[in-house]
Amino acid sequence: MDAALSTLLSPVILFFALGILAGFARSDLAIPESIAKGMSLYLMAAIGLKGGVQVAEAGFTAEIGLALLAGLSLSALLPLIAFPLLRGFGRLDGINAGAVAAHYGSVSVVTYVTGVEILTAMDTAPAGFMVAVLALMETPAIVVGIWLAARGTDKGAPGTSRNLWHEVLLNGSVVLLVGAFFVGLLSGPSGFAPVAPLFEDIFRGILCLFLLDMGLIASRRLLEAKALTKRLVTLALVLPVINGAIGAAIAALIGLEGGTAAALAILAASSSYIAVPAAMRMALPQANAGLYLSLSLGITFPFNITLGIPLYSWMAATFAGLLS
Amino acid sequence: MDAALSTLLSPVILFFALGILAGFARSDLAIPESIAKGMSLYLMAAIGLKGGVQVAEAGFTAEIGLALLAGLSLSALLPLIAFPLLRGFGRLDGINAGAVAAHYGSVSVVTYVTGVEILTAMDTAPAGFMVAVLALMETPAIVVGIWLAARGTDKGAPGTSRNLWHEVLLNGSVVLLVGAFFVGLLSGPSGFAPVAPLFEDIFRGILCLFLLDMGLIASRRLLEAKALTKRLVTLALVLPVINGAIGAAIAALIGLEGGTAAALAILAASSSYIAVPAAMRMALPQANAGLYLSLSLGITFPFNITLGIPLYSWMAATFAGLLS
Amino acid sequence: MDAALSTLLSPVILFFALGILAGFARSDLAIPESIAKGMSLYLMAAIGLKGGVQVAEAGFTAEIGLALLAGLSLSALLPLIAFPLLRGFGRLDGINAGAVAAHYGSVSVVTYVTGVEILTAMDTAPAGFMVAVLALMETPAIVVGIWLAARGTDKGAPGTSRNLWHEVLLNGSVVLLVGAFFVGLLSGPSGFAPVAPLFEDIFRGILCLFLLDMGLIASRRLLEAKALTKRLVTLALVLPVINGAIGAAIAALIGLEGGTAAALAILAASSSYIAVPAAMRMALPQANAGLYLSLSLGITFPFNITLGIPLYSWMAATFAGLLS
Amino acid sequence: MTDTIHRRRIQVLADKPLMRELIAKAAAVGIENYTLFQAAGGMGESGRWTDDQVTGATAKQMFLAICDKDHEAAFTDAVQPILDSHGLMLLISDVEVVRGKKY
Amino acid sequence: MTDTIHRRRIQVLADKPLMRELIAKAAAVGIENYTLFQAAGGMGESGRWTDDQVTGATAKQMFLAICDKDHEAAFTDAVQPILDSHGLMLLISDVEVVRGKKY
Amino acid sequence: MTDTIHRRRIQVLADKPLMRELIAKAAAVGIENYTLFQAAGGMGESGRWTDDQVTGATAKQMFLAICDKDHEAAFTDAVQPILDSHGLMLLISDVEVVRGKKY
Ligand SMILES: Nc1ncnc2c1ncn2[C@@H]1O[C@H](COP(=O)(O)O)[C@@H](O)[C@H]1O
Ligand SMILES: Nc1ncnc2c1ncn2[C@@H]1O[C@H](COP(=O)(O)O)[C@@H](O)[C@H]1O
Ligand SMILES: Nc1ncnc2c1ncn2[C@@H]1O[C@H](COP(=O)(O)O)[C@@H](O)[C@H]1O
Ligand code: NA
Ligand code: NA
Ligand code: NA
Repeated sequence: MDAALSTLLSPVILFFALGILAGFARSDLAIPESIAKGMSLYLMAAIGLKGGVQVAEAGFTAEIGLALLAGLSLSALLPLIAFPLLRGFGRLDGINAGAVAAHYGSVSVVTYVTGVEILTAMDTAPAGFMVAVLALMETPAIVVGIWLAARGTDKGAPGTSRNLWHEVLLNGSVVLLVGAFFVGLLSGPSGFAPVAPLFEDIFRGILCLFLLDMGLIASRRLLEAKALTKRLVTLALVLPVINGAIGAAIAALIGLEGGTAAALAILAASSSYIAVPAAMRMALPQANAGLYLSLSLGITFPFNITLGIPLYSWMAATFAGLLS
Repeated sequence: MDAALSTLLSPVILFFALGILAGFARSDLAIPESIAKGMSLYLMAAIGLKGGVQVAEAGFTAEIGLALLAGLSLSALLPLIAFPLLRGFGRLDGINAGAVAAHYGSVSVVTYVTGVEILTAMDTAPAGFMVAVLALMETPAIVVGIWLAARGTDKGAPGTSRNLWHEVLLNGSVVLLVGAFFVGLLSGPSGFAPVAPLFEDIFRGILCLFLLDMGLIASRRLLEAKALTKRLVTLALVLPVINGAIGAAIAALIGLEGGTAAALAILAASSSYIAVPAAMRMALPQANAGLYLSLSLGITFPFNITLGIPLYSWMAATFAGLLS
Repeated sequence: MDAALSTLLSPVILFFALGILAGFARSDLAIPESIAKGMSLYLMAAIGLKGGVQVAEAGFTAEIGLALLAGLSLSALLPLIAFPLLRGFGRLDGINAGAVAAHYGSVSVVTYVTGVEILTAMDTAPAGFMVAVLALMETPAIVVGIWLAARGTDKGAPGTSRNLWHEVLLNGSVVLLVGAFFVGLLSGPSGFAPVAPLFEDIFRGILCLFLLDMGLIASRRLLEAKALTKRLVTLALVLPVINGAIGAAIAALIGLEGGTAAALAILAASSSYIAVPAAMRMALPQANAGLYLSLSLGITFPFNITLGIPLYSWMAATFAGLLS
Repeated sequence: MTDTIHRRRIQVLADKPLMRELIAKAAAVGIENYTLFQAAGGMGESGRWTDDQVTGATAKQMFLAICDKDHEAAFTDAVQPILDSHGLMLLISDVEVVRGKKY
Repeated sequence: MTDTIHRRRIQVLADKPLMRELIAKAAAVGIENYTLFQAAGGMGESGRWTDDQVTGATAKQMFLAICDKDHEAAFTDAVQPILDSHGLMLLISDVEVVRGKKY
Repeated sequence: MTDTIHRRRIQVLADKPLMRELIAKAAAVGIENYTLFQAAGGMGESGRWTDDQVTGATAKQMFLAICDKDHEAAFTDAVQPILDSHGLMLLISDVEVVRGKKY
């Protein structure tokens, strides 16, 4: 597989590997937090915008509705699979299992973006509307995760104040993704052209630098992780594969094609590192933040970026083949 | 008016609207302060540089001298109109009226930049020397505003220490604008070419992200404004129109053409959000910072960005027509 | 010399001059620290990456080995020349002389980058492998400087803990330079193409803004310098010339050509402002940080950027001529 | 000489996402005014942390409020039950201010 | 055991543009040395605020100076008249240091 | 009413590159937990400084640790010899906490 090798040797992946290595070697290399946050916002604005422009070009289809519905269902249902595994096999208490489950139901913007890069390099770019699916998948898992955690405690739903719902629904990353999507939808290709040098041309370069930082963050998380057991590490590798397979199967069932199907599988397999951790800290303060960040960012994220994306793409292609 | 609609649907304006909406919805979307400051500096360096390059190409003319003189006079005189309105109709005391008047005499870099974008899209790009006019208009209004505030208090001129004058004249934004203008003037088009990818190509994209942040800031200012009365809100909408009309009239009188005349009207109508607030905090600490920021940033700025710029451009064209 | 004038009037140098002027005029112009740090990291990633790509294209040669050896030796030996001059003529104590000597043995990334810009503009771009030489020259001088300082004190090697060596060898700037170099080497020209808009196209523009900041920092350092004597200022101007001459001589001896020889001279002449100050603060806390930063950043750096680079390039060309 | 009045300095170190709840708890016992400071990193029983703006989950801030003894007691009672579950650090000390009416 | 000496800890929260004036006022009564800390946000009688680098008008910093009782009294007298007009918060407390000559 | 326990608040202002050594010195006398705050600028006998991320040499941080009197005494003894050579500022004061076992 020549394409796979050239993917692994692309600067995007190599910069991620550099970050991982530097972190494990305990180098003091660090990107200022505000710069990292700025890059994270830039990536969301750019993919939202480009997704909207693509939908403006391609028009609305029934496929979009199906994909949105599939995304919504996946985000709400995947935590229901993760939760019993985390409680039973993973031996977590209800609150921690709920918090972790929410991460695996929700999605990772950068995993998606890296997936799109790789799929595009293989000439199977996913449809633009998948950005809307991404945005839609961010929050349902949060709601389900909190509900799962609450079931286990006597005190009833913890922290389910109005503030919290507001926070979850109007989370900055969701607002930016959806907002930029509508900006792209309204301004269309001719409106996008003058801003393309920022949002299109330098996009891959920024992704390199952001993945460098994510590599540093992921490896440092692992070095400082205290609560990780072998069972939990296993789950952090198995859960994304299960979720990716389910995503690929549903994509095949609703008839998504090529890169678009792969994108749904990647979204299902990805686990959140932006919207969910902050929401869990707020809603379930008793949960161990070091635990869910280590699992989601320290283990699942690197796995997905390197091995996961090709695997889920292959699954999506295979399942589609089985059905046709 | 097709051009007007396409302007309102350009990403620049749509991102601003997104910021306004997200702010009013109390989303936690926020761009790190240091990134916002960095974008603000970038925009000033870029327009200074491009203005200088354009003057290097077009050469010096009598028109430049006239425009500079007009800008200087507008900045010094507009506060004298705003002050009695703020005291009488607006019922502010002398110190607050002086502080607010200074904002309306001075100028807003981003209003100007957005105006240039819109004028350029309509094929009436203003002359490059207007950047020098912009830089010149930043400070006279500060001096006049402080003088107006001092007249009203027994204690004599408050805070008119040497430090303050130094601070006002060597204000970072003025130094950067003027400095970048001279860099452009000295290096000319051939010197500019290698740096054009940063200062020209991605300029519009950065403006989008900066306006997203300005929308967030403006709406949050309004939500937290305490001291706003109906009378003051009215003035924050009427003063820019008066100032814009005066700017358009003077532009017609001294014979500025097309986009250049519109740019002078836009500068006159715009109100400061960088140089003046910090200077007022220092020179008139007793003045209510929440008040002048809410009026200038919360009301006048959004009005100018959306409705004001087309209005002042129309005024400039009409007045020019009357005189010819 | 038309080329020299056009160099001095290039935006890169003019923005540096603007920073110097604004700093001396005590303007409050300031670039947020995190943005400056971000630009510094960007510059290192970009030159590392491009250097690696160039070596991937040109292949390994014996010249590379010789250049690496020359760089290593220069970094280790130049402090041995600087130290006695700083102690004798400069009248510094052993600890301060060792700390300053380390700066002059090590290298400045931005001096190198500015040199490459100027050499490239004169059609004598240095070979890509010089980035590896740059990276290699960062640390040996640190080790030698600490050893020199330790010889002078009774207490034996101060702070030579394992932590320190780790810190010095895995210093963020070295890791980023070397890492990005390998990313470029592995991904090659075809991998570089998609990220070129970020790492190549806007590079010169970012360099302008970074040099604006360096100008501000350098002039403010000088204004606040307390410990500078005439003798030390003299050394800060003479040491880079001595080091540059030695670098140029060695380049000629090992047969480096044109821009590549000039680059070795520039590296030898340049003095560190990133890796070394932080390492010295850690290893020799008793040394006066204000002193070495004022000399390296306040005097030598501006001298090198403006007059030094042309001088060292001329030396390299002359010495090469003598030998052929 | 200017007279100073004795007051209490309350400081609470908390994760940024929990700050809103803390501010609400303070307001509920009558402490409306406060100031926040960013912390840069630290180490506790739950491990080492550094500022982290990307996930936003482990960044910490220090809440500072100046108030009288009664408000302090009410506040301490109100946050005491969540100190452990929320991973807070509560510090109380004496402080003098000038304008007693304000604090 | 190392001996410690009693000194006074002066803290003033002020808008960044006013810091220069405050530093000058401190120097005028002999307090030359100080340290500044960035505040991240807060709430007072004049409303809620957050750090704001673009306008630069409402960002606040905390000024910290360690000094003896006499300097403290002189400083308090010097800033007392502008506390209200400038929106400052002045806090004074006890602190122990090691090298008394330095502070 | 919630009972509070008296503890000591140790604060040390130090250059960022020296923080690792300071943290190690604290851990060596049994003070494992701490919090760091970024300082923004200041003035001392060695001159004026502002935060500086590019060279990283002159940025300062404030180290904060809450501990009992014995640990405080051990820490003071441990850092006292390097206060001058490393340009540190050491501040000690009283503080009350709620969960005495933790601090
Ligand atoms: N004794 C202490 N002194 C200073 N800071 C502390 C101390 N104990 C805990 N902290 C801070 O409080 C945070 C939470 O503490 P913990 O709940 O013990 O993990 C830590 O990460 C530290 O930043
Ligand atoms: N009681 C308090 N405790 C802590 N900070 C306060 C208090 N009162 C005022 N502040 C701070 O001082 C600033 C100015 O206060 P004010 O002049 O009342 O608006 C506020 O925005 C807060 O950041
Ligand atoms: N009396 C003081 N009050 C507050 N901060 C101080 C004081 N003395 C020194 N500092 C801080 O400690 C740093 C180092 O002090 P020095 O070693 O005297 O240069 C200074 O730059 C200040 O930030
Ligand atoms: Na998922
Ligand atoms: Na105006
Ligand atoms: Na050197």
